[in-house]
Amino acid sequence: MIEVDGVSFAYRGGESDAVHALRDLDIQIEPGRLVAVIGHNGSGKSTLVKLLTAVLYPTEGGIRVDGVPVRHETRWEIRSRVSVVFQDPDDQLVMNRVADDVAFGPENLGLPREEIAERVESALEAMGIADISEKIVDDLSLGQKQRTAIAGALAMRPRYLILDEPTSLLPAVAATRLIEAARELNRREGMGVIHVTHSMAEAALFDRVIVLDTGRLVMDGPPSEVFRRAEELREIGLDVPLAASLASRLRSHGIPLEGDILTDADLRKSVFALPRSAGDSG
Amino acid sequence: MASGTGNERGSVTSFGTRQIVVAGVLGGIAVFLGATRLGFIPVPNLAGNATVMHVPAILGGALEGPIVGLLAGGIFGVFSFLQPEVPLFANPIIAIGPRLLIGVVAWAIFVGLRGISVDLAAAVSGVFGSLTNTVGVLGLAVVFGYLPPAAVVPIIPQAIAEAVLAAVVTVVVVRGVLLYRSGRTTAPEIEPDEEKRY
Amino acid sequence: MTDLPEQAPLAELREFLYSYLEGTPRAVEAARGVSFEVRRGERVGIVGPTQSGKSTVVYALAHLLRLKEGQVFHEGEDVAAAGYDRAALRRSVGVVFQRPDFQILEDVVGKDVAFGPTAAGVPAKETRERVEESLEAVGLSYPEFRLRYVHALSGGQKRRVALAGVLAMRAPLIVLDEPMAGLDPRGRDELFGLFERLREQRNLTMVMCSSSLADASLLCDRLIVLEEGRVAMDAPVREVLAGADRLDALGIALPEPVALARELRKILPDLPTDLLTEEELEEALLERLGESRA
Amino acid sequence: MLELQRNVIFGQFVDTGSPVHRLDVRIKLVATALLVVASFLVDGFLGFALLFPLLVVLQLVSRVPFGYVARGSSFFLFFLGIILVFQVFFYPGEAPQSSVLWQWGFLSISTEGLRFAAILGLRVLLLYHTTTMLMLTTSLVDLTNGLELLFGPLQKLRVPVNELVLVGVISVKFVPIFISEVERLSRAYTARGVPFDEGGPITRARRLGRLLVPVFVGGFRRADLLTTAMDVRCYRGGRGRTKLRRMEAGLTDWLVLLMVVVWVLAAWKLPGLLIA
Repeated sequence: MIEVDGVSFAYRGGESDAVHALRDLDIQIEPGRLVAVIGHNGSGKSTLVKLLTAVLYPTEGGIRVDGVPVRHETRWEIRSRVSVVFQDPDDQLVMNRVADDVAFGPENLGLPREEIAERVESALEAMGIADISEKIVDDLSLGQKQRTAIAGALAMRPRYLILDEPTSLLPAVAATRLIEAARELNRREGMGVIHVTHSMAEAALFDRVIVLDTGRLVMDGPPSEVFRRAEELREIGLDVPLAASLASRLRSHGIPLEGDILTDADLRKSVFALPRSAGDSG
Repeated sequence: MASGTGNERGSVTSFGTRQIVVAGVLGGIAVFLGATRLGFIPVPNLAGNATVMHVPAILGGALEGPIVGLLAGGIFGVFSFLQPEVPLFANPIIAIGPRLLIGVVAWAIFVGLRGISVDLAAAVSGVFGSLTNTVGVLGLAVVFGYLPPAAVVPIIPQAIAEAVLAAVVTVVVVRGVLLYRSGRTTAPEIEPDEEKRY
Repeated sequence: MTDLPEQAPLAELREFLYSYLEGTPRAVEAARGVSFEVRRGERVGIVGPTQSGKSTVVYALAHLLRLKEGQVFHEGEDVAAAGYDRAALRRSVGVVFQRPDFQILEDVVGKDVAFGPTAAGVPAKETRERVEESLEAVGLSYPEFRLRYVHALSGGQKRRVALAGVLAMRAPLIVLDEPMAGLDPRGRDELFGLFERLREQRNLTMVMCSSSLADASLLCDRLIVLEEGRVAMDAPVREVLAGADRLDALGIALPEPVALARELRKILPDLPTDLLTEEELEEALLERLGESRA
Repeated sequence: MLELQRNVIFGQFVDTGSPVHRLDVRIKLVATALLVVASFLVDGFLGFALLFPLLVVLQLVSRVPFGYVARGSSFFLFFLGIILVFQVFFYPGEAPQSSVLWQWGFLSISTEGLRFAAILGLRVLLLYHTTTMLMLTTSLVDLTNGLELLFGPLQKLRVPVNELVLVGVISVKFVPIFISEVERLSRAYTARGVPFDEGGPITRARRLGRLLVPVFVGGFRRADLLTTAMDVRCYRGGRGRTKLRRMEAGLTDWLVLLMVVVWVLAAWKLPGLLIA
């Protein structure tokens, strides 16, 4: 359980030119959940990530991870529970061969060799990059590098995996594959995934969506609920998945679509369930 | 030893993750300049080229302390031993020894003069960091018998060129890095009206 | 723009070949015979999966590669031929790179926009006028932004500064490498509006490469689809979108309306896929579902 | 246009899977060190004539294309040539008047000077080829693991071997990143009307200065990011770290080492014995 309790954070806090990145934030995240955090640039997403990994500490309020308060003295304990993958793999890969980079974290934990090997293998397997484990990082595509970075985080066997905009530099196809892999991990290993993004289509695939705007929590709930508030989302510079917005347009024209519609497949099922069209097109 | 993490800048002499990374990055720039030959600028003299490969060590010393300067200089030294652009660097003592001192000298001067003016401190540490390199290498070359003392004379223009280059680049980079760290958003008006282009 | 119907195309590639790291064990063939023309006033999008050679083609049009003779033409002239004035040519082609951080060369906004004109020897007074005009054209207020430090700008603002720097060169052809990559939805919307305005006001010829078919189809009139360094499709936007299945087979992510239409075709087989916007899809659906109205 | 990467061979790893690549890295390091020492000990044409076939064998067995090595070394060789000419003119030793072939002021050409320059050139070539081949045939990870293992005992003397090696790892990791950054920057400069590969030395120096500033400033920014990334991956210094890779030198490895030792000894001692 991650408990963010009344947290505020300001860069250069206390000075006249302090920048308030987060204001009075309350969030509880249960273990094993798929949570998307959305917000446009400058909404405080990245600051939240740094607070959850004990890179920064709150100016006000407190954070606990599985009951352990996030403080300077507990940072190693926190980081063994929470792993994070950043936007640009070039700035986080340390070693220059895939398997060795994935092993970097477990090596830091001082684990026995056999366990490191086993963790590396299963992390590579989970990200679908076992076949390139002996490749040199320079020779990889950006998508492969990002998978390597995620495998490196997985090898830490965290309770919570934070993905800090890992898809924003990737082409859409590679981004989709990455999200699929993250969902699969959650399903199979029960690991909590917190995905920071500004892609609404990606957020729609998660259990819960948290929306931040200028450092405040503005929405928090299942995607079906959050995306129903399309107008408010547009106001703060975010949009909604096309299927959701189209469904509400069609409904307003009197088409009786049933159920929560977030993805393309949802819309197809609802359209299929319509009395007449089903008969028309077989 | 393992003190200082991410966002704490430990004392100048600590040797933590940040020092390792910054020294590695600066060493990487030195290697990059050497391996791509970008760091060699043709100077009209017999030896042919002035180099800016020692500038990362100067910057490491000035901005991050003697340990980082020493390590960045060490990487430069090891590179020039492995890829000796001049035969005398095939001797590891000549290739590595003086380079270890570049950043330390730059640090001492930068810290000493910073109170007067950051630009001045950067320029002087650039010049003396550069001279540490030249004097150290040539001195050892004469001691080891690679060069007769007379051969030092034609290298003087190159040494001056290197010192000037190092001073200029150090001033500009120190300004850039300090500016980036300061978080300021707007520049002061600098140019007189008639020359203003923006 | 076409008062002379027989006028040579503004830019043209003929059987263009290019390899990176030629002569090393890591050589990569990026373009394997690409041919197409760009006419004045056109907006051409180059799309394709990663490693299909998009950026290479864009760099070739901007004369940023070591070119071989007989492959790249500007106004009908071979730009690799001996004696061709490439420096002058580069001034007539503006390039907006993928990451503004690598394009913005100065630390202060105004100074950076003035960089190109200054390098081209434009007098100070005219440069200043151009800086003001270009910053305003990209929606950045001149008095507010001219002295701003570049490092303190947002990603979207940096991109505008990069674009202003190119506009200040007054080049008739502008080449863009992934103009939308990495922007948040707000930044994208702003940039779309900006390109639309520039198109109306200046009749610029634009060539852009994009890994997002969605962006390219909204910004361009014509699309060239590359596959492994060759042209797979070259047609007006709607014609390309109509071939949604083929695009999907090439591994190109479809624009949201096209992808949704393709999904719905499983139950509505006559639904078209050459759709640009949500409104068009809505209309097409209403036409077919109208009778189900409650 | 700047195509930097084409001409860089330093730090490149060309994986041909040859027997040289498969050798235990510690053996490779020791063998390289032996050859480096040999380049100082051997002091005659005969000695070098004995050593150079070893380099030919190394080149052939490694299956790294010779043309690639030669092209990547062309700048180095050109420069070496110039320096050797310089060495001839400024021969530091005492040349007897009889051997002077040409003289003008303090510049002179003597047979001693020529011999000195030639030996120096051979020495540098030997050193350059061995260390270049070591890097071309060994991945960085193996290289660093090997160095850590070889120097591991020093850790007992409180020498931070692991940390020092990591500094080297990070340096080499960033070289290709800086190369692609500078290629992009130079494309931007070219596109904006300031091409790099044109103009005289002063113009080029000024442009280099402009180019370096963003590289350094960007480097400091990247260092901040990587420090954070290493922190969250629990890097707490070298102590207490364990290793994924294990190394075991086999019989072949020891035989190769023995061969190199014998070869170097022969090149060092045989010429003297032959003359005696």
